[in-house]
Amino acid sequence: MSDHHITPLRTYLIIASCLFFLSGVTVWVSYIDLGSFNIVLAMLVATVKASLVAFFFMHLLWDDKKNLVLFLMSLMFFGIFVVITMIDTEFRGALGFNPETKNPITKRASFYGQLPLTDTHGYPVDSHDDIHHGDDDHH
Amino acid sequence: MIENEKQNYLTHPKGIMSWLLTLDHKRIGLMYLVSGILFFFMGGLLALGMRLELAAPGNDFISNEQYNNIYTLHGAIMIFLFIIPAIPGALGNILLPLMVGAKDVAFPRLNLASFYIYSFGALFALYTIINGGVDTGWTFYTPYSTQSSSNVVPMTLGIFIIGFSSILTGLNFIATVHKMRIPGLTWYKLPLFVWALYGTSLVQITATPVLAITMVLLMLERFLGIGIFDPALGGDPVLYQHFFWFYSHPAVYIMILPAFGIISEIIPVHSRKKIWGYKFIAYSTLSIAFIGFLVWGHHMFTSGQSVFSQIVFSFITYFVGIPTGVKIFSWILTMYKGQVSFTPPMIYALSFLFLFTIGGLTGIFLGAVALDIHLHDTYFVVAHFHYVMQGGTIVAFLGGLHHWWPKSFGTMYNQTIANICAFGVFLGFNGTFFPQFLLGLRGMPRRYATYSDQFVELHSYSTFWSGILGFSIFFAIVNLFWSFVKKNKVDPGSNPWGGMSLEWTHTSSPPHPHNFETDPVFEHGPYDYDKVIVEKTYKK
Amino acid sequence: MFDWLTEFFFPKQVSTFASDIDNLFYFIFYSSLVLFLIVVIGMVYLSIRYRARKDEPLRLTSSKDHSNLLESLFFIIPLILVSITFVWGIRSYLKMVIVPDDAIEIKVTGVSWFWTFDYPDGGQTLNELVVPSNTPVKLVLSSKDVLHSFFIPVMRSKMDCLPNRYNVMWFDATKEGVYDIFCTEYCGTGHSAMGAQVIVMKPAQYEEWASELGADDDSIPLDELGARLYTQKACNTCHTQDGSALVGPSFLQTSQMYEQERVFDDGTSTVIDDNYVRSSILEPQTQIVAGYQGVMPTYQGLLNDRELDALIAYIKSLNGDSQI
Amino acid sequence: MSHDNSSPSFFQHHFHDVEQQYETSKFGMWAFILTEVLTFAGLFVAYIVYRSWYPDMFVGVHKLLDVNKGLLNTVVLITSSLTMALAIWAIQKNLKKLSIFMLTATFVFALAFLGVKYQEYHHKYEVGQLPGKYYSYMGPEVVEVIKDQEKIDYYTSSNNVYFDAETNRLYKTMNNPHIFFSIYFVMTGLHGLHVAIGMGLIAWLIYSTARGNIHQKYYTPMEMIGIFWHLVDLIWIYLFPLFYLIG
Ligand code: HEA
Ligand code: HEA
Ligand code: HEC
Ligand code: CUA
Ligand SMILES: [Cu+2]
Repeated sequence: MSDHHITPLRTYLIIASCLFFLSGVTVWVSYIDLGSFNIVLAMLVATVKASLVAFFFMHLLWDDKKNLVLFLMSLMFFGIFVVITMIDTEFRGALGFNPETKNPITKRASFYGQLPLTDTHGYPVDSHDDIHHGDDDHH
Repeated sequence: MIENEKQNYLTHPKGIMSWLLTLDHKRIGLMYLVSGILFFFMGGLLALGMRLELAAPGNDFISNEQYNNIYTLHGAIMIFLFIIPAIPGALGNILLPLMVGAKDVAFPRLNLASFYIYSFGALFALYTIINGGVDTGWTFYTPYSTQSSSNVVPMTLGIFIIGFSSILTGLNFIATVHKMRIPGLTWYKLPLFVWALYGTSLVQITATPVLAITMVLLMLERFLGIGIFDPALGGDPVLYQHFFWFYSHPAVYIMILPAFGIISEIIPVHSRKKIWGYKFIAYSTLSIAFIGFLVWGHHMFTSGQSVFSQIVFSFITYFVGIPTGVKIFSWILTMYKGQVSFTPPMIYALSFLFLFTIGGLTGIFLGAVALDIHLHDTYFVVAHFHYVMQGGTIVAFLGGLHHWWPKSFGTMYNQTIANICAFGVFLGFNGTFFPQFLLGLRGMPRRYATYSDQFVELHSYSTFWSGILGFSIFFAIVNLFWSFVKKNKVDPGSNPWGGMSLEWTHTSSPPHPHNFETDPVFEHGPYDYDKVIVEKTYKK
Repeated sequence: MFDWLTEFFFPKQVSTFASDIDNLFYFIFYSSLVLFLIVVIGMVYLSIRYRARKDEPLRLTSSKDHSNLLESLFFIIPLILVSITFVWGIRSYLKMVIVPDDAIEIKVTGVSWFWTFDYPDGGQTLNELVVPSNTPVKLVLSSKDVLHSFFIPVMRSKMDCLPNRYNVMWFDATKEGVYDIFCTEYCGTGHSAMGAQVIVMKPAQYEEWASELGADDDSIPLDELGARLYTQKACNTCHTQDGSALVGPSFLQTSQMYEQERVFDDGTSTVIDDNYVRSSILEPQTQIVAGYQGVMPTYQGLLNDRELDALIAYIKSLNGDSQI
Repeated sequence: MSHDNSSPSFFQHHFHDVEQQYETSKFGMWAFILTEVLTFAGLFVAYIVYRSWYPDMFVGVHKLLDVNKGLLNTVVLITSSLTMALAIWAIQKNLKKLSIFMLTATFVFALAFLGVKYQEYHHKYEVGQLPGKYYSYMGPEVVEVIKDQEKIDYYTSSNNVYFDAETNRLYKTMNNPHIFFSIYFVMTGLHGLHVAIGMGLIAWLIYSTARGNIHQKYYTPMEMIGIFWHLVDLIWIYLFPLFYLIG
């Protein structure tokens, strides 16, 4: 098996440093508010990282291309699954068809009504009032 | 003759352990065949029980609960224990390496493991039966399946486990087709059964993992109430249906593609004619496998999914019909200027063409969303899927067994009885399931233990014929195995139908433990009936 | 020309879009029939025409294995047929989903194993959907427990009822009459008994009916009213009057066991009396009779006091010799 | 097809030659990777669908996860991926000792990963941030007490609030934070299971390499397990931002 491609040590080290660097970048970027662009960026960086792992650590770059095809196929079927499912989940009650079908009747699962309004240390939730917490879906 | 003394895989090596630990694909295939047929009989008996109950309205024979358990077990056994694992597992295992000229599949140990995983999963299914059954329908729709007090967990666990066996078989076959072909046997020289198994395996490895994760989520829903599928906990039952059908629609092509492959072998061999449109058939296999992944939502036309997806799914559904049609027409044209003999395999193949065309075309009715809203979950659907599964897959499977029986086991069955049984299956089948189309159109819902009087006539008609169907299938299979008892051995070199692929021309019947005594050399394509005459050799 | 066929294949056409759907069916049916005949005739003809004669020697056969003309026909003809089917199917489908603005709205709720209907002006019926003819009716469907599916064959329409979500269907009935409703999504033991009826009335008659809805009829004696409620409120899907156990214990047994101990699945027990029966109907989950499952839905809000009394009286009356 | 007796001990006789055996194993491994990706695909679909249904809840609840621990685990896993790759490199160069060392390092990093994961899980268990109906955390991050009358009027018109008659206060909770934790636990749990399986395989590799069953001429198992291990890393690369970072 000595005729197999042997990746030089340097390559591995460079790729690993890139991965560390990019991990830092995503964390850093996540603290900047870019709106919905945050997730796009995070996924972009993750995809770059994933490609580095696949091509270099997993040797796809030098392997038989059939293996690459198998890997890309898995991503394609994943894509099909997501996209076609979302054609339903995103468009219920949309396009002017029966808007009452869009949302669940009650959004909150019923068991929340039975939960005590205390945090796990037994303090009533009110006592945390002074702590700042982010506002979400109103205005 | 000394030839009779030749080693074959059935007798060599000997001893029970040599079977239990065998890595030989042919022995594993035989074990799949036997267990598959046992499950088929079990499912079939349950079906007859169901038909008996439905012969007349009212609860005269079994109670509602029993009926619900029976139809669920019937569906689950037939699908998850018989046609998905056992048909590729049996015929595929026995024939694939022979057809590509390999000594075994790529990963023999994995192959044995896959059989044991299947058996292990089947134990859970048997446990379910002994422990009182399960009553959710084979689709396990939430939230009923998260609430039902029947054995949902053992059954889904069994299905989860069997899923792995199916994945491993698929993986093995793909690697075998890609890497184990002998030199000269290029893609376009492969027998079409190999193409069909290749397409099947692709679907198996891509779709089955999603079934596995769906079953895991369903079990977690029961244990932890994770709230992904259960509306009481904020989940969405329609999402479950997406998950389930993302597997289960492609799974219907796991069931039918091997059958297509079998027909593509039987028709040219028994018509002694080059197959019509080789490349079209080969590529339509792949395109069916692919398009099959895009249409799952046609099972959900009344579920309340978005109007947009209704339209998309309806649109794509029709396109499965086109490559399938290409195959059907090509098979028929194959007989043109051939030399057709009406042997048992050929009779099964012709009745496949008849029945599957009905089944497939009624699939197009169901794909039309406006019409499916009326037909969904009625007996029209039941009739449709029995026409494709029983009339398509099972009939082709029986044909395949008759075709390769002398090859695989070195014995010949009584051909007259085989022909009579083949006619019995054809008539019994139509008699049982054709009335169900009418029942469905007139509004008879499925999964009903009792029904109103307006449907009596058609139901009792259907029950009557199902008995004939059952007898015919039973005797067709008994007739095959009887050849062992009768020791009706064929000559080791025999090639009774004059087949041209490697399994007929280069190895003995039954094959040598290592498949080929000498390394096979590729000489002619599997369908070159216009170039070479291969004698029909059948002695004794 | 299709008249006799309609009777043969389908139940009556009662909604405005029913004939549309039936025609779509006939279109697919006849095109499929042609394709099917091509397949079968081709197959029979070729296999007989080219059969191997007795004792005919094996020979090399023709190498013909393609024909550009035929192959393109394999694609083009089905493509044309499915395109027509698609356009037709979607047009009919849109008719089925676009609800006219002036439709009256009725809420349908599936409960294991009966249906309740809430009308726009208040009032509720059980297992009996009453609608005016020639008026669009919009149904807003949901379920209390598991999936059900609301199927009216004569309207050619069907829709699943999901817990915690609304689905919508509509129809415009063209003929007065009484027609079947089925549940077509498997929902447990009583699935096949989860039937109901749709009663289509002339609009004027409907108005009259709707205005009387909810008004009590005090004239009927209690046990008679109870006997009527027994079927109206779907008790009969689970309880018999003849002593045989269905999903729940037979009312005959309950009646015979009055003043006796009833044992529950948690080991406790109670004497059967009017209070017990009343709470069994309103809070069935609190005490579950040993040997049965707690699947009875609560009737809280579905029965008024007089109706409750009526049911109790009726159950008691089943035991013919209760005077002892 | 040669039947000569000189064929090496690892050679399986149904193959033509060693090269075919190697290529076949690798191809089989990639087919297996495909099934792995599709197994996780189901969970990613659940994630995506619920995230798009409850965007605010996801954004709000993800703050309950500890970014530092997540980042630490990311670093640990990337390092282990590197050491795994180096182990293969070393065996290719016939540096057996180095290879065993690298494998051991991989094993230790994997253990560290699970250690950190255990801490995270344990903390969530303590505070009740559990999946499904076992969820019981009602801390200030998910519950807001509203006293401002104007806001009370505004919120009573929506349905993710409820009124506690005893304290006469209106509470607003995020919609179904338990679903976030269900998905979180199932995905990281399945991933953790893969790490654990990987550790078992790596332990076996260490043993076989030390025994000399895996060597410069035959390291297929090491390469296959390496691919598996990198996949584990690859999935974490997505899990980390999806759960810990998105804001
Ligand atoms: C072997 C299994 C198998 C196969 C091969 C098929 C094949 C097809 N099926 Fe079927 N189906 C099932 C098994 C199968 N099905 C099962 C088990 C169910 C029910 C599950 C449950 O709910 O329990 C089901 C249910 C089902 C439904 C849902 C019905 C409902 O619940 O409301 C639909 C809807 O579109 C459908 C469509 C199709 C179509 C379009 C094809 C196509 O692939 C058919 C293609 C074939 C042809 C079209 C015939 C040959 C072609 C020609 C002669 C050429 C001319 C063609 C045209 C003009 C188009 N099937
Ligand atoms: C491969 C798949 C397969 C096969 C082969 C069959 C075969 C048969 N099926 Fe099945 N069926 C399903 C898959 C299959 N079915 C599925 C998936 C469902 C849906 C379940 C659900 O809704 O969840 C279903 C549902 C289903 C129903 C609808 C139930 C309902 O909705 O209420 C009915 C009703 O008639 C039925 C009947 C039959 C009959 C009579 C046969 C016959 O063809 C069987 C013939 C075979 C034998 C009889 C066995 C061999 C004979 C013997 C062992 C000897 C003993 C017998 C005699 C001597 C007479 N099936
Ligand atoms: C879905 C099925 C179902 C329906 C519909 C149903 N029941 Fe029941 N009922 C049950 C079951 C199951 C039990 C036994 C378990 C229990 O006690 O909850 C039961 C128990 C009872 C009991 C106690 C009987 C005893 O002997 O202890 C009474 C009384 C009763 N039901 C009355 C009614 C009435 C009145 C109606 C209709 C208005 C009705 N039920 C509708 C299923 C049903
Ligand atoms: Cu309700 Cu079936
Ligand atoms: Cu389908």
